[in-house]
Amino acid sequence: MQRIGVFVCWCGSNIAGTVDVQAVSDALKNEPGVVFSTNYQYMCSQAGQNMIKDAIKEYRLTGIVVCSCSPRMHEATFRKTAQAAGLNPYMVEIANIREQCSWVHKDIPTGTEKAIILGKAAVAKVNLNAPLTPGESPVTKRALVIGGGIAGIQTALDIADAGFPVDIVETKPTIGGKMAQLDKTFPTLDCAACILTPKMVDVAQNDKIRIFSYSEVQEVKGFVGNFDVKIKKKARYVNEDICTGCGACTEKCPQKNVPNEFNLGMDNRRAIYIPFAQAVPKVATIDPNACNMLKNGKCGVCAKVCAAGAIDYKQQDQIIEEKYGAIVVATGFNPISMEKFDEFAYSQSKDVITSLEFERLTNAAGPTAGKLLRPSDLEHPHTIVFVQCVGSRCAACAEKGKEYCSKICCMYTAKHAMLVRDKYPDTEVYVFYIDVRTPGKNFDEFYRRAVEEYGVHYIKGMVGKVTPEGKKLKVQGSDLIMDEQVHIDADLVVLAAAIEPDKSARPLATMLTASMDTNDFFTEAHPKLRPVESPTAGVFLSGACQGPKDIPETVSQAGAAASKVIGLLAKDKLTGNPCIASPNELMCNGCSSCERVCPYGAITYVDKEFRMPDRTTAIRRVAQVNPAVCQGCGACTVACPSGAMDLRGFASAQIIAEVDAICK
Amino acid sequence: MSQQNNNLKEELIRISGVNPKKCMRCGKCSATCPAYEEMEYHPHEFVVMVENGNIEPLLNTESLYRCLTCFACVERCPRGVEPAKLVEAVRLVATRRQGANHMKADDVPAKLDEDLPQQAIVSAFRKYTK
Amino acid sequence: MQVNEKKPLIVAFCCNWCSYAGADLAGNNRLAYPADVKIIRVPCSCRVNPMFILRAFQRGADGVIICGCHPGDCHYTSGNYFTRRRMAMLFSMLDYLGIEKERTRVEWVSAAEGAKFAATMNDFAEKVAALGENKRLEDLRCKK
Amino acid sequence: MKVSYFPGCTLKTKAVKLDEYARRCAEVLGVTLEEIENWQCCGGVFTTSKDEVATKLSSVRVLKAAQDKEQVLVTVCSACHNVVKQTNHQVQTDKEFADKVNRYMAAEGGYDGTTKVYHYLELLRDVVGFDKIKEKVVKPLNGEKIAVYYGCLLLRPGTVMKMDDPENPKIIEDLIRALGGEPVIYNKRNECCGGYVTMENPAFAEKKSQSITENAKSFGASRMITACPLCKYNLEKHEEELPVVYFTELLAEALGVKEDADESAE
Repeated sequence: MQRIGVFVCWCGSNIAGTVDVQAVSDALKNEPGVVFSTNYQYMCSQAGQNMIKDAIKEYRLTGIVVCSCSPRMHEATFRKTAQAAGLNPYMVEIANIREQCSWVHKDIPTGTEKAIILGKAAVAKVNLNAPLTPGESPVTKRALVIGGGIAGIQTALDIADAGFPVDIVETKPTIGGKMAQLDKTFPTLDCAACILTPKMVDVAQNDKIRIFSYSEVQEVKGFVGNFDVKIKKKARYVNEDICTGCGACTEKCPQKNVPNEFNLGMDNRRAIYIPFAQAVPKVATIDPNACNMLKNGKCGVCAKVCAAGAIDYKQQDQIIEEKYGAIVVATGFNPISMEKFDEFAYSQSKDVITSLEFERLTNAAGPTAGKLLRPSDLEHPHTIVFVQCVGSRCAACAEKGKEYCSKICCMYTAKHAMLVRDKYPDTEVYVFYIDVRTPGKNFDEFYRRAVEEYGVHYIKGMVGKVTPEGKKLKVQGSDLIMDEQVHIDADLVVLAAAIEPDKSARPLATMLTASMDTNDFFTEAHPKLRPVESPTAGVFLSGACQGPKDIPETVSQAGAAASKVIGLLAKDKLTGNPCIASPNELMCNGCSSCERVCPYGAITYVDKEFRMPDRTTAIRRVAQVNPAVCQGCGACTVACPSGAMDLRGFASAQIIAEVDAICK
Repeated sequence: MSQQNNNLKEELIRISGVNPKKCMRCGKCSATCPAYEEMEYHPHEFVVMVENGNIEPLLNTESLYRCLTCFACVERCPRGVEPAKLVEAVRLVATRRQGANHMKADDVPAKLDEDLPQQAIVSAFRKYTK
Repeated sequence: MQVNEKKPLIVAFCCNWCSYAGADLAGNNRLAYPADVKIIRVPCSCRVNPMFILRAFQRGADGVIICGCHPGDCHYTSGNYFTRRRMAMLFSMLDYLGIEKERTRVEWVSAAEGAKFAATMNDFAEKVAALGENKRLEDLRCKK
Repeated sequence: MKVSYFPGCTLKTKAVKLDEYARRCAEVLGVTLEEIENWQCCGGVFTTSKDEVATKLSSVRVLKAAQDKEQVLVTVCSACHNVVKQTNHQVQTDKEFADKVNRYMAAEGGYDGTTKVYHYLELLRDVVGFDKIKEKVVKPLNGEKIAVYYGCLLLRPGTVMKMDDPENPKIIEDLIRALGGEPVIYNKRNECCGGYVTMENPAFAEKKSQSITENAKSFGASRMITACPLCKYNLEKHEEELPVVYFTELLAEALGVKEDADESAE
């Protein structure tokens, strides 16, 4: 028989406001096995925990029930408390009388009645608890960073700095990501390339970091500390080790009309290309969809001009298999397609562009060499209209766009407007805004400068229609302050398109069994207290894959993710979850039902010798669970036809005891 | 808000199916409205004024008969508020009040020309009268 | 005889990763649902053995609901698919035995769907209450 | 293929040609338009209010007639199409409305919202197919620059009409390409022409219509086509350079049946 202690928490008035805590602790006193029952204002406080520890010793408790907030909140806390008093931590059960009782029910009799029942269920369960000891597994001291933008770069550099090897997997031919495409950065206006490219060089030169560019993660198996990952290195038809990045091939390639994705299709590149001058690795890549040699065997110019002999038309995709202890997701974002917002005439006029395209138009390395020229006729625009919140903050019922605020648009639009007025004071700049959101250090000051010093016209309202006519874009919008409809003949319209997670994120989340929200942003383990960890152990989040972020925020999250990875890799062994499946070998008939449903391949079979009742021995095939691989879902326990498989910590008998207690 | 205004507001919300609280005050409805200049109260004001229960001015404004029901505001509203349906509801409440028909059959002949399609007449009647 | 005004008794099995967290979120947002609903935490909806459900009905439950992660979002990759198939079979058998389909349900509630959790429980409790007390599977041997 | 056909009142009077060309072309394309018997006017505009029932009954009767014949319902006039499709949608989605309607319709048997409503253009695209039309063209338009005017009724509300992308539609453009013409893409093609407000305020409708034709002309359009009699009226009333015709006329022209139709119409 267990000796159980019950501890009912008031949580200030959070619980005590709706639940008569004294009545609960009194009622539970009479439950089977309970030898001690009390209540206290804050069980999770030092004093509350000491109260538990003292009771364990004084009453020689073998199990405890804490009636408090959700176990997702403080189960770990109370397990540690029990352990400190010499009790096995898995002899602790929590009755959730806050989130699932006091906070959702209004009157005291109802709340109290339910709290008592939940307490009884927990007591019934603890009566059947057994001490559990977690297993241990080794940690592979290598990290994988998926995505080579500023988030991935910073995370990799920080992990490597602590002495652990890191691999970066990037789908594009170069690392650098979106930041490499930007011109200046807010609110300081330092140039993006000037602060990013030295970091890219650091990555290239760091002997702890390997870059798999033009590569994709294909398969992830295993678990925290022990991931087995397959990386597909796509054929770039250039030997990376030999290519010097001289660029001779990219000048001589006769295929000149391939839209240049780095400049968002606003100019062309060759079939063999280096995305931009500071690319890392600085090696050429052949685009197989554009190269005549690869398509029909007719050309071969690049091989002829390559002094190093790096061109290899026969190169094949390569699969790299590697073990990692931790994985960081840094897959970043993209602007959404403007297809469904054609009231702004994006598909009808070259002079209606997105903000990212505007970045390229003002970038010295962009298609216009940094001169602000409108794409249709390369003339200098004299009137520019910026439209904010295009596709952001849309209700789901509007069936297009995103519900969330994209967060970065207010600031980059202020930046764009300011830069235009600074370089071209003859240009009138209008910004249509719904709200200007500038919560950040020096952000509002920056926006005010755009208005007050640079004379940008901010109009509170939205644009309803953009009509290309002649050489002009007729912009029709509303000015809510003046209560009038405004009509502006613009030369260039810039849309602050909402941002969304990269398309690769969803399949990756499935591979990692990491959860995502409805917008395909990765979910953090806790929105406030564990913002850089995924709920899946060993998977960490860096940058905009978790939600819209600007550069400073991304870099700080990247560093935080790195420190979590370092904390993990610094351990030699990890203690596992002891709540895993365990077969009763005497009942197992070796049918393989459990093996077939196990998503982790944790179940294997062995032939074992058993003594039979008549004292003969028999060899029987029985299931075995690998404790390092089993994650404790319990699928096998239900699949088992003989009832041999059970789940520790959530045993059938325990759950039935709970059912019985609830249905009394 | 007075009881009478509140009742009116409830009625408008019920017959239009529009929830004015969904509006985020971006003004895109009024930005896209082709009849903006003809109107005293504009689509976004209809939404805000109904939400505030300030409905009497709307019932008496000519703006009710300037809305083209072209659904541009409905299509482009980022929050799915559907202002045109609210304008229609106000118009109905106004025309359902006795003697509030905006157009009378006797007025029609003066407005006709030989090419005017029937569609215009029946549409106008449906919109302006009860 | 006394008129029995017994409140309906509903057992909700919630997976630890999505639905239990969804229930917590409903609590965080103070979204009320009837106290008739009592939640049992399981690691995954696929841990729910049909035996548990039968037991609940034997013991006088009026409704049983199983909540798990949305298909494709299972923390254990595929557990909720097992749940869906197992429960489809079990519920049709229970229906055959006279436990109406409205008394059993599988619902997907993510950790972010506190509002959905509360709405689901309100709706389920209402439907179960409308059916009245469930006596069909009560095993007198299980009762004291 | 046989379909139920609802011409609507304007097509019987001021817009006879829209109707006549549509029938001729359908014949060439192997579709029989069976006119619904005893149809009534749709009312010209859809009343969005949830509590308006009686004004929508004529549309429900048309839908019911098509359902009884187990045919899809085809309309040509933009306004009729908008009213009938929105009414159908309300029957499908608003249970209270459907109940009320069916109480009115009790004598005729109820209507459950299952009739499929096609605009003539959708019939051309989804049933006949633009490829097949292309094969049947005898007098191609020889690259003539044609401005398509959608107006508001064909496309909006997009969630109900579901004919095409309401902001960047392609259906009539694709038809023009099939007929050998060159569509003019201009952004005012889905802006309102002024509609029925032309009765009260013709100056306003003129202004709206002119901004549309000016926008189309700035891209070099030589003709403008539309599916709506009221749009046609508004657009051409003060327009001297740009002829406005029904899309069915253009189709009849390319299919070589225009003259026949002209004769019979007179």
